[in-house]
Amino acid sequence: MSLSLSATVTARDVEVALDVEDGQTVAVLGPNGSGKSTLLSVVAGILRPDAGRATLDGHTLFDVAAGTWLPPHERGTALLAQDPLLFPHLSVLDNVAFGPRSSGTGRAASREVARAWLDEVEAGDLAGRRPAGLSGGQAQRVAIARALAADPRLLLLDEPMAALDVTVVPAMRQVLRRVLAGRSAVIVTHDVLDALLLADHVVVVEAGRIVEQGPTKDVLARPRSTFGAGIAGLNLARGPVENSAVRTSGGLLVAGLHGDRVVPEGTAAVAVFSPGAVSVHRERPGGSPRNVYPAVVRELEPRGSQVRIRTDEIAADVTVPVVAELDLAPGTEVFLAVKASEVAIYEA
Amino acid sequence: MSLSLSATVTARDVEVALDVEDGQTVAVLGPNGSGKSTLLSVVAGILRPDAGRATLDGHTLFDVAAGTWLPPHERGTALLAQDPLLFPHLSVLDNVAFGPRSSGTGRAASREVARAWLDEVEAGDLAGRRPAGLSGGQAQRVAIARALAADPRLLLLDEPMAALDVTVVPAMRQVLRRVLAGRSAVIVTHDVLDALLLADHVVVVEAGRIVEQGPTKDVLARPRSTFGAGIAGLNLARGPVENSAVRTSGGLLVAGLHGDRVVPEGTAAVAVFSPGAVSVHRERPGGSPRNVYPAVVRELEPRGSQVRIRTDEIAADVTVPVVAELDLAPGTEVFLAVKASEVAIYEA
Amino acid sequence: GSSDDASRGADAPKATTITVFAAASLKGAFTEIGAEFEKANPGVTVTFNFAGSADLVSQIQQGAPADVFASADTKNMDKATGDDLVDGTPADFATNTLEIATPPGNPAKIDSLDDLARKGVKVVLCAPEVPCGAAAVGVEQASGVDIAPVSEEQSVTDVLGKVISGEADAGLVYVTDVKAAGDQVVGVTFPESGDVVNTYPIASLAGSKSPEAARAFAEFVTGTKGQAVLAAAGFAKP
Amino acid sequence: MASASWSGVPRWVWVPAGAGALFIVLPLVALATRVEWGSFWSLITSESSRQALLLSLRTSGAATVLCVVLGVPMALVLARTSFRGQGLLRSLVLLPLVLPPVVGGIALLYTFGRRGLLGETMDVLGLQIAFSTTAVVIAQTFVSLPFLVVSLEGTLRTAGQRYEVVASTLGARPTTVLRRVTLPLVLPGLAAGAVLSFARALGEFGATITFAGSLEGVTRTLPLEIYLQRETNPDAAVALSLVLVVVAVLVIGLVRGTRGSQP
Amino acid sequence: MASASWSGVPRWVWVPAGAGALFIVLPLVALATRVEWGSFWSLITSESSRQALLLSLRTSGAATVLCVVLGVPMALVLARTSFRGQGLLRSLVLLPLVLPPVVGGIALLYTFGRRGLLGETMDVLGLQIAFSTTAVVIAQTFVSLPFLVVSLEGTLRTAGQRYEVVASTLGARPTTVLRRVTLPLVLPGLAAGAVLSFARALGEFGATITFAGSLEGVTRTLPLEIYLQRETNPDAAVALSLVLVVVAVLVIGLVRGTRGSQP
Ligand SMILES: Nc1ncnc2c1ncn2[C@@H]1O[C@H](COP(=O)(O)OP(=O)(O)OP(=O)(O)O)[C@@H](O)[C@H]1O
Ligand SMILES: Nc1ncnc2c1ncn2[C@@H]1O[C@H](COP(=O)(O)OP(=O)(O)OP(=O)(O)O)[C@@H](O)[C@H]1O
Ligand code: MOO
Ligand SMILES: [Mg+2]
Ligand SMILES: [Mg+2]
Repeated sequence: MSLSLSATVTARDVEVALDVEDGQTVAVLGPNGSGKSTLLSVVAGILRPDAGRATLDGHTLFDVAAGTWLPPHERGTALLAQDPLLFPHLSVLDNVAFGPRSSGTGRAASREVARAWLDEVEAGDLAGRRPAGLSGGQAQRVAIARALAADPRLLLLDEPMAALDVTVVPAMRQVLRRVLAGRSAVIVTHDVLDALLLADHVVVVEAGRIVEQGPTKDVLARPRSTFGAGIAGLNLARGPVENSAVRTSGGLLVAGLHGDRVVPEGTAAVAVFSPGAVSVHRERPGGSPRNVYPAVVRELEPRGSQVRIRTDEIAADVTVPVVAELDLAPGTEVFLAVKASEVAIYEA
Repeated sequence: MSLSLSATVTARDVEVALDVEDGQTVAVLGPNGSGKSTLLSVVAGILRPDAGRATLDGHTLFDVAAGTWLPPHERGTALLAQDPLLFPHLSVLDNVAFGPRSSGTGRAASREVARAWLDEVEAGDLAGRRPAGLSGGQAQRVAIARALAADPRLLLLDEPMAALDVTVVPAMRQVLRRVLAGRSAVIVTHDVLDALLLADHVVVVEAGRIVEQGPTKDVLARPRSTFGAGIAGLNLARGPVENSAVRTSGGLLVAGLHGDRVVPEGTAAVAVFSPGAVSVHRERPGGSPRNVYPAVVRELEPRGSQVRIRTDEIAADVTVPVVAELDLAPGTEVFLAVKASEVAIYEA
Repeated sequence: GSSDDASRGADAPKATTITVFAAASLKGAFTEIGAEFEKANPGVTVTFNFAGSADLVSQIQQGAPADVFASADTKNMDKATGDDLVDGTPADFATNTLEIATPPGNPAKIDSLDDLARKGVKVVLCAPEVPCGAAAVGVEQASGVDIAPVSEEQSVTDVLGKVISGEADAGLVYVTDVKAAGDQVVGVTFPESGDVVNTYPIASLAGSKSPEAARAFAEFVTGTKGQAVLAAAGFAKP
Repeated sequence: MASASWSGVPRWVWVPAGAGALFIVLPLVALATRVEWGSFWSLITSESSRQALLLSLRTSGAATVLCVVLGVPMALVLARTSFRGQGLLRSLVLLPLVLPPVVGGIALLYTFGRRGLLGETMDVLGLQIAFSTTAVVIAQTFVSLPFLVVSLEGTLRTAGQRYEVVASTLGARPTTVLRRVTLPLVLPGLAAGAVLSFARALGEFGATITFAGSLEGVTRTLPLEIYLQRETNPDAAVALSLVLVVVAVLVIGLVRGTRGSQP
Repeated sequence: MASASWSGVPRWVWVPAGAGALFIVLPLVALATRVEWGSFWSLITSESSRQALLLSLRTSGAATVLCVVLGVPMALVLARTSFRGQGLLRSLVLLPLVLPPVVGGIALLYTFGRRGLLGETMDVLGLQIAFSTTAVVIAQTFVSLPFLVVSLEGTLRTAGQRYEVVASTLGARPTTVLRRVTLPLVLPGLAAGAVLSFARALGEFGATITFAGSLEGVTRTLPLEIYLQRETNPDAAVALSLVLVVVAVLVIGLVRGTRGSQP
């Protein structure tokens, strides 16, 4: 079931075109307010775009020029958002049976279907419970089952794990990985790991426009835009090649390994390396690293067990004890070192 | 102005004792629901404990046994929470002047004080604005100024930066670093970096009880409890010393560097190392690392640019492209390697 | 109610229900007359709508299903005849005069109409716009006593309510109201009351679905049985 | 952050609050003291009292049903759509709440009466509404409808549309959404509104006497009976008033109970 | 996730909603059609009409002030504290909302009347309330107070105590918190409640006539004047009714306007 969409929502400055092939899961990444939810709302039929058209599996969902507009319940697109929004007055089983019943299936048959989907998301034992008694993770599982039980031609997931406790996210990701396999779906996420584990394709939206798209591994491993690199959490230096290294506009010379194809001197290239590969020192380090840069700490940003040290051009991730030991604070002067073997250089 | 507190809140299963010395900032760390906010509420006088007493600077705040109970407005403890809660009907200046005015200072003098504090938090230019027009970061700055303008003997901060956009947190942390210097304060935080940069002492609360406390650097650099290590984001292996290495109950032998004092054979010790120092391989690595362990990936957990790979005993942090390249997913069999030079061993 | 009529009509051709719109002051007497009339005319049921006469006229004008109209004054009956709502000519069936009502024990020691003009006596009257108020104005004019009421109530019921509760020291109501209120009030008669006599006319109505029964009721009221009940309630003959 | 141990209400506030409570409660106590308890039972079970009470319960019940039938769609339209003039319409719909009932009764007479706006049309159709039990129901519905609309509109707005959106993307057509999601979700609010409407209908007097008249067993509801009894049998009036008070307290308590069970 | 383009209201809902709206609006239209526009101005400016209107405005204003003075503390106590019997008290406070006003008037008579519960005490103090303008204000306050208490209690609960807690930790004593934080925060709700109370007081009829009587310039408010004029001058009654309707619409529009400006 393939989706083809082009839509403009003027009031929100969103203008996107997107194709989802049959059985493909597309991850939509992008910063807050970039238009990800807007995109899903347009496809689901709860927001009317100002221009554009969409077809799902050959059926027209809407065509603004032609004045066609299918209401949400006739689209075959189930939408699952951050909040599971289980109907509080129905049991878990009846929540899941809601889709089949709405499409005219009888009570008993609908419950049959519901039970099967609950088992599929490993929530079969919750069937008789009331939504109020479920944990966040349980509720979201049931919501997934409910969306799937409606037998949608296209599944739309808007940050389905954003509201969950970190401890239940991995298990939920497993469930999604299983149910999304071979299914047409669009998943909006802030989380690069979701893209990595769940999606075949990645679309990056920024300020209402699609700025990068392609197969997941390509976009994340070899980002070509600064933004793509940001999503993958990588440092990216851009500039012409000079002595096999990349000379940035800031004047730094970044040495690294060229891939299969050596980038010729003078050609525009990008040097990509992980902040984790950057070590931080109070005095200029001796020894092997060829890339050593003096810098001033601008910001410290906690990232789980790590602290990201931001300087004007390069970010470094160090552990908390290191911050304490080096007594790092904004304004501290430091030296950053990266082994050339940790830097990948390829044509921009 | 020193605080001495002991309090029991039976209904929430919280039982804590805490001392804050004059001019000292104490960070309270702990998981959700461990009782951190409860502790602050008791000190501020908005929650009545079932037992205990507290004195601030020699004045009794409450003494359950003696039946003493000062209402919040007579305690001299200003409370600042996650939500800035600026009074929406007052201008920024009048918000900040609220404390002085409430204590009987005249209108003009109060505004004078307010203006000074707004300047102190670098928000002097916001004086005439309405709270509704402020960004989250601006509002929280004003809230800090308002709390300080009330001239509290003790400042209570309950996750003051939890609701802020990550981009404004560093600047806010700078402001707090400045205003908390030399001031008696208790700051609740989920964020180890706050503890590191703002607090002299750290108190770790778990399930309503204080499980570890001490000078910040000690607790974070050399955690003695598994929980302390967790907060600092470190791997911790515990067991007797065997051939200079630590033998865990799981059977692993973890080699590492001993500190100033070599821990004798057979003595209980802990081996501490960062997940960032653990490398992940699909095949057994050759070469230097002495510590190589076969393991099965249990969970992947995104941490900013990193992904934390959890196995049964050891966690490793790797970058996103590495996850993609190694095609890691729960269930994948891997080898984990840690250089002995990255492991610190000391007595438990 | 109409389905009842239908079913009753099916098995007993004579069964009818008539609705009598009667001035509120007639409530006691007419309830009793209604019962007597039903006894005398098996198969006929009488129901009543008691309210102020002016309300009743406007309700009849708006198509209320009334068979008989008994007004507390001729003015309101004239409105009904003027609109051709009446079947035939109205017949006067009773008169009523005013009496002073005081709370039990007569705390303000009211003996005569003059006492009502005394300073400090709280008197309530009906407003001149309603029949009992018009009568009160007539009495004042005839006697030359100038009463300054503390309230000009909207109906006799409201006047009586203030007197019964002891709120007012005295009120001017109809003789029949004093009687109906029993020991809740003490009546004080005064000679000047004879100067203003309120006449009660009754008529069957043009819109009646049971004109014969309606006429029969009107005649019953003017007949001996009806007059006896009215007299017992304090009404005088026209 | 609210906690049981901090109410924050200055102590002096209890004084005017107590005065206010007394101001409302004392009259009810005064009413109760006037009841002739010896004859209470016989007074409230006399034929006319019984008829009036039964009529009141029947008509109030019917009015409540009518309020639900008309009011639920009105609340939906007010809460869920927007159109020009919606604000004015909302003001108009609230009007019976503050209009003197007698004026409401006059207006109804001018609409449904024989000479009213719709009177002739209805006459032709053989419908005679004024002065029938139907008229009582209409008068009661007129004054009670705003209670239901206002309280339900609030509940609908508070509940929001999120569940409805989800239901529609699961394939439910609007009517199914209304029946299986919207209405069950706002049921407590709807029940509260219906009960308030019922209570208001039970107490309705002015519009009824003006529009429907006062025919025993047909249009003479309990408040009209009380008004009528006041003259000849004040004891009965007081006793019946007390019955009304008790019914109203029970009914309001029911609303509060329903609301209280919702967080 | 609500969006302008999805209302989710089934189309057929507009039919009963429209019927409901017509049901309320038509009587008002009918009323307007009966107005003798030629003499409208002279009718509503006659001496007795003017006196009645002025008296109504004055007494309703006073009643509103009284409602605020008593109702704000009551709402605070109901919203911010909890004690045994609070539920019952809340039901009782709501009672005048659904009580037939005539019964309310009787109850007031039994309380403040000369022979009432408090009557003798007040007689001794030289207070004579019956038949005075004060009695009108009391009757109006009695029926209007619940409107203010209910709407303000809701606003207070919605607003929550978070700002109050903050203010108290900044050193503000409870009275300061009330004056500088609580009241300013709930001002729109308070205004709405006050305006509703005013409107209800303006329309009050039954309790006034029963408790205060009806004397031009002293106790005969506009609704009483309308009722009286009906007997002799129906045109004037209709014209005055329309004036009341217009005032009520304006007043309700005002509430909605105030509420609308709050998100
Ligand atoms: N209901 C709405 N009405 C008007 N504008 C809106 C509405 N919802 C979102 N917007 C605006 O539309 C733009 C796109 O918002 P959208 O919610 O699609 O972003 P998003 O990518 O989903 O963000 P997030 O990651 O925060 O969920 C933003 O500028 C936002 O402010
Ligand atoms: N208002 C309340 N009433 C009853 N129990 C409460 C209340 N607030 C918190 N608790 C309970 O008290 C315990 C401690 O909660 P507290 O809010 O102090 O934790 P916390 O450490 O501040 O958590 P968090 O990091 O989520 O803010 C928890 O079990 C919680 O469920
Ligand atoms: O017709 Mo009446 O009974 O004087 O109002
Ligand atoms: Mg979004
Ligand atoms: Mg907390």
